[in-house]
Amino acid sequence: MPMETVFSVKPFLAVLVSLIAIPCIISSRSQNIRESWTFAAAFIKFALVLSMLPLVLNGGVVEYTVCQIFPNLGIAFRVDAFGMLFALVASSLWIITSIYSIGYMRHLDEHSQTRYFCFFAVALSATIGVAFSANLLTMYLFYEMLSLATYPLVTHHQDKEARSSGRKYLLYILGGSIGFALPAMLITYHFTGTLDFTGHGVMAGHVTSGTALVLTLMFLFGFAKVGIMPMHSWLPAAMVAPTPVSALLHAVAVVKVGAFSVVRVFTGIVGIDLLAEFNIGTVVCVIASFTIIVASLIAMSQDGLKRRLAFSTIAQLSYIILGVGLVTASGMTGGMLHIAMHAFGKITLFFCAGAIFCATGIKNISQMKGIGKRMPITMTAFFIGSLSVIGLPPCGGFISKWYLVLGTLEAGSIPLLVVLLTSSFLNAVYFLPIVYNAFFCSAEDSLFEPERKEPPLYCVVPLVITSICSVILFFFPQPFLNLAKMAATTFLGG
Amino acid sequence: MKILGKLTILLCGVLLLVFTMEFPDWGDPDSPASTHLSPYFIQHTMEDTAVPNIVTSVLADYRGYDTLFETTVILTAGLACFLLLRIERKKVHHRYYRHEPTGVTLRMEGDKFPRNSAVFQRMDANWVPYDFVISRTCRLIIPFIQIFALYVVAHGHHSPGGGFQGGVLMGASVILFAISHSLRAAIKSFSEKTAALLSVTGVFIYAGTGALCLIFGEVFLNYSALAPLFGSDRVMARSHGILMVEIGVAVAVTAVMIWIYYNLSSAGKQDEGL
Amino acid sequence: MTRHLPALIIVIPLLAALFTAGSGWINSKAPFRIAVAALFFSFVCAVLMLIQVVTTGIAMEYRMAGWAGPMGIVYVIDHLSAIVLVVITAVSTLNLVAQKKNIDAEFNDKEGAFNALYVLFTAGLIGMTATGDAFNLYVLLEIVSLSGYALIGLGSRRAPLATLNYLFLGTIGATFYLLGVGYLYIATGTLNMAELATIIPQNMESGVILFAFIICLTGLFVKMAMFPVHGWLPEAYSQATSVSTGLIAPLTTKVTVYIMIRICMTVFTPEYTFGHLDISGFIVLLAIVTIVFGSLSALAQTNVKRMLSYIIIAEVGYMVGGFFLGNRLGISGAILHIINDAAMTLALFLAAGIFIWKTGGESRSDLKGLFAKMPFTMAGFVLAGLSVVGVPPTCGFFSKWYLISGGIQAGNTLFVAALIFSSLVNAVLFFRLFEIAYFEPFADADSHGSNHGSHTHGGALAIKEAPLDMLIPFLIASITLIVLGLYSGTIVTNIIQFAIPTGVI
Amino acid sequence: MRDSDMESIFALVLAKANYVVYIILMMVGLYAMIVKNNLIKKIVGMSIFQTAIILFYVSIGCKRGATIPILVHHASPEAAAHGAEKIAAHAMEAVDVAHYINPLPHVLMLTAIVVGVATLGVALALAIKVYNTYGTVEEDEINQQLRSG
Repeated sequence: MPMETVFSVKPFLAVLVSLIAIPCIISSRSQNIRESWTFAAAFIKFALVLSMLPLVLNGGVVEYTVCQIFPNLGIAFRVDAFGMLFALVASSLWIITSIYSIGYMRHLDEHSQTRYFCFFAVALSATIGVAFSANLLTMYLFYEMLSLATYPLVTHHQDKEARSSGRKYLLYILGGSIGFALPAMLITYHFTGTLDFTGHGVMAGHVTSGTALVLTLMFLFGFAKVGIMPMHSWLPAAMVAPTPVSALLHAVAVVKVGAFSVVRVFTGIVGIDLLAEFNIGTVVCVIASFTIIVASLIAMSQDGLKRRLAFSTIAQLSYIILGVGLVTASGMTGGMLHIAMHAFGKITLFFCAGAIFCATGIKNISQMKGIGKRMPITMTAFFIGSLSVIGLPPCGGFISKWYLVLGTLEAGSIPLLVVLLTSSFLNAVYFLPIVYNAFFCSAEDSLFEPERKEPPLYCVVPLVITSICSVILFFFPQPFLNLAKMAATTFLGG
Repeated sequence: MKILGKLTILLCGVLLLVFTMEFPDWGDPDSPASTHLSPYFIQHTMEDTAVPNIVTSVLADYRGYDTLFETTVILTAGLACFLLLRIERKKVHHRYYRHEPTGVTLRMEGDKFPRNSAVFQRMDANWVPYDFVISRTCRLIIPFIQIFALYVVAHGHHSPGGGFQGGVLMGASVILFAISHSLRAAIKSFSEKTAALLSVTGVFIYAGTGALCLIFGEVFLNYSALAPLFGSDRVMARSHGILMVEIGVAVAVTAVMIWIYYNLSSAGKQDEGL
Repeated sequence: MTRHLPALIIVIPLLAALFTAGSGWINSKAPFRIAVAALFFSFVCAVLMLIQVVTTGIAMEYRMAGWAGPMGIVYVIDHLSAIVLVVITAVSTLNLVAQKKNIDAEFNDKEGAFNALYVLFTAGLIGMTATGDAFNLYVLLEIVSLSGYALIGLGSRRAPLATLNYLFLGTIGATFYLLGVGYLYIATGTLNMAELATIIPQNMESGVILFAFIICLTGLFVKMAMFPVHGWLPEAYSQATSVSTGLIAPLTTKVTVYIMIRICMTVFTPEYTFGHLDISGFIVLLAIVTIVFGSLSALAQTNVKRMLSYIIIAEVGYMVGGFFLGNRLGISGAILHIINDAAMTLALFLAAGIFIWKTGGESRSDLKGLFAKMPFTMAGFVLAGLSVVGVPPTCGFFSKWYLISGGIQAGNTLFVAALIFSSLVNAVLFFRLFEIAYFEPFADADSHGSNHGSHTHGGALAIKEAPLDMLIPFLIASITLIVLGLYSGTIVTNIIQFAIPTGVI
Repeated sequence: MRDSDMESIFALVLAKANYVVYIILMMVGLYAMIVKNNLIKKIVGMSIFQTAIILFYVSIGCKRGATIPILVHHASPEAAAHGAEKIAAHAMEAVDVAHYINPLPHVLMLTAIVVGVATLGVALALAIKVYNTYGTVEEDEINQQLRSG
């Protein structure tokens, strides 16, 4: 299909729409008006992203340059298959999370909700900005904007614990990005003269194998949001945030931005053939698999439900990195597809965690015996979500795992296959007991009133929608699958 | 810390000494400084500005812009001392008087105070005995100092002198009066307000002539533009321009010297000086 | 009319200063208005000159008193001086307008003298930037220093002593510069910068010119508070009133760096500074020490203004180090950083002024709960903080980008490491402040009980924003940080690019 | 050989006497400013330091056998009456440059003296303020008071 590029301001509008909504959110008098503004912004953003989908699906690219700052480098947007995949996931889930956060915030009567919704909107526009960025500079700009916009969200409760976890959050993310990502970006710009995400990478021929490896690792650890092992401990600490924040940001937006930027850099800057030639890919795979195994093991030992989900997110993210590191077509497709599949699965789990906390105030898994009887809908959604994350057939997660396994076979590396399978098994080990306790164990201590007490409607509806989505994605994965396949072919120099 | 200071000074001194070896000898006529720019001034000053004293012509005309900002430096110093030291004088409710014949000193409270008479004489807190000889001789000398100061200003064209030197002499005469008599007497005759306003007008005269040249269409500070004003040819206009500027400088320097003395000697209270 | 712009930009403020000083004795309303009008006029002149220089591409030359070249004093407005002039006039006008309330509070009866000194300070800076004569630069340097001493001297109880130390070091610096000009005069016989630039390359070997370079540079390093001789800056800036620091902090060190660039590039041509002399390696090392020292000692401060002063010292290290890398990227980074750093420092000190005006205290702990109390001011302060840290889209990031890529191109990894280290330390510094302002409740007498953390229900603390006439200029200053950032590309391509002589690779 | 060395060094020093003197003066001034801890002594050191530079500049300007830079014109009484054209005519005779020392350093030093006076004034003003607040001008006593808070 011809690679025709369309120049339109849509990507820039998609980024700006939630920023424009902020003054209205601040100035709205009543809560309902404020919520309606958030919804309007969410719908417009989703519509804008959808409007570009058909063009991208048949191979087109939408470009828009805001301003030229350095020679042949400026703030510019370029919507291609991979960017569209991630933007679609982020904007669609924002609508659902807005519903959820209204229910959650009002139910718990959280303070300064206006500030919450404003920074939520800024975070989303930064996420879409990263998805649509055409070069590493724009992506770095929106990456930093995202880390700063999420800081007030993570530390929403403004108490001692929030303060220390906020400090850790910034230490890893801001420290990583200024300490590693910024110099790496500048060194690349020095060697190659351009930072645009071309299909096959800019580093080829400009850089020796040693510097390429060092730069790749600096990027991998620089974008600390991807949570690779040494730079991961901000994620469990960030669980102190209210659950909608953990749901959208730490299951979908923030961590996926990290994964997205690392994949973007690997494919767009370092280039797949360079990854293969200097076998940097294998080094990346080793690091990723180490993270997968260790994170899954730690997740098993965690009693707090949200902390366990956090460690499982760290493990799942490394799947994406593993997928790219395999440098094979289906491995790449699997990795990129996993962004979408894991998003829907994990957000359901976080919604359920939030719902349980809303309804009963329980945070730890040990207290969740027999909760299934009292909150059947939430726990069934939890079951479906965990199936998707584990990667079992009726849910979407299975497809991305399937491609990942195919990728390892294509790459012919058996140890990575073993890693994938053991980690899936480990996922099952730390998810299924929760489901088992919830449904089949009886609630022995009578402190729970036996009568059915579902969380507020606003919380239940979103988690039902997302669990249904993850099942639908199993049967009709088309939009995301095609996007992932197209992206993989372009990146592999197709 | 002190040894470090001494060390740096020693090092600095030795370094400077080593480098003097490459300097031209003292006073040799063909050193770059004497062969490059100065010959032009020496040869052309008569035909350009009709002022025999080359220093005054270079000072006020060739590098007149420098001197404008030099006078502004003086004004800045005056303003700085005023800003730093001047304290609003609180209403003082007591005065000291000295009964002449008996030598008894009195401290009088309240608001009404006797007029200064032959018997009772007003005095400062740290009273300096009134010395007839000094005050009379100073009263005699001051007018001559002032006349000589005016001469120095006026004759800047033909003999060493000019605005700064004349201004300082004039200022010194008033300061002499303040020291010999008392600061209050000096302030009564030459108040702080006049000193402040005069220093501003002095610099204004200088900058004004410069701006006038602008208005007459020439470049800033190009006095030959004032030829129609003085009714003379362009070269003589420059000479008159220099004189106007020198007067401005003299006024400014006089006023600022006095202003700074008032503030420094009385630490801003302007009541009892040295 | 535009022919006389270079003269008007400095004569009008000078005349205005005279009227201000005079009218101070008559009524106390006039001085402030005359001062603001004069500064705004010179800002307009500066912008017009910048436009003219950029469009025509040739430098504007203005012969004072009608004498050409070496005989008289010549004012040269080229790309570099035009943009710096715009920065100077913009910063001084904005600061004066923003600090109206502070001026009334602190200088109520001496407003005439204060405003006059304020305008003279700016006029001195304008003259220093535009002058083409080495000795004239010394005279203007003295005007700037003297009015600076007066503005700083009137601060807190310890201000006179701090200013006296500043005066001693400032005089040593200025006199060293004068000595350097004297050495140049001995070796070449002229004082005009353009002519010096033709004579110096002919006799590069002479020791006199080498020593003139060293002495001039030491003098300027003392004036811009480089590492070994920086002692005066934190003391002087933290004791002065917020009006004076709002004016002096963003401008003096930056204009002194500009003069260093002017002297190293136009007087001692780049072939001499970078080619003949191998001194730039040592100076970059000195800059690295300044950066590391500035950042680390800023960490140890509890007083906000002292912390900002140490950050200024670190920023001076950025500029000097960037310039002496010797390559085109480093020099354009240094020049861009002059502009950005002036804007950043102005925003920071305006914010500090507002905090002191509202909370009365200068230490970090006085920032408690300000996010709830003054959201807009804190938003501006966060923007300025991020710009110092170097986060896009603020301008600090882009000048750091040039400096770091210049360092990489010159292969000076130590300089790059110092810049990264300093950015991280700045991040810690500013987020420590944001934490205090965000987490701790507003410790105010009338707030009902100390609701420490957990669920402070509802916006109990009514928003008490800064007075509007302080807030608007401050917000303008912080928004310019982003605008400067986004337009740094255009600034570099059509202004800074021409400011660097073609000889530099 | 030893005394010829001495002669050459002595001759060298004599030829460059003015630079040696100004350096000594400058070092004295610098020493006083840095090492002395009485503020007034530091101020006096500062003015010595500035006067040294003035001496240096003025010594650059002088030429052997030249007089002060004021053009000596044998203004006969009737010549003064003619005014302008006489001046123009007079300029025609060539002015011998070697007769006059070069005026530029003198002009510059007039400015430097004025700057020195201004700085001195401001320094004294500050010293008075320091004395009024701390009651002493000895720097170590002031530091003691500051430390004791």
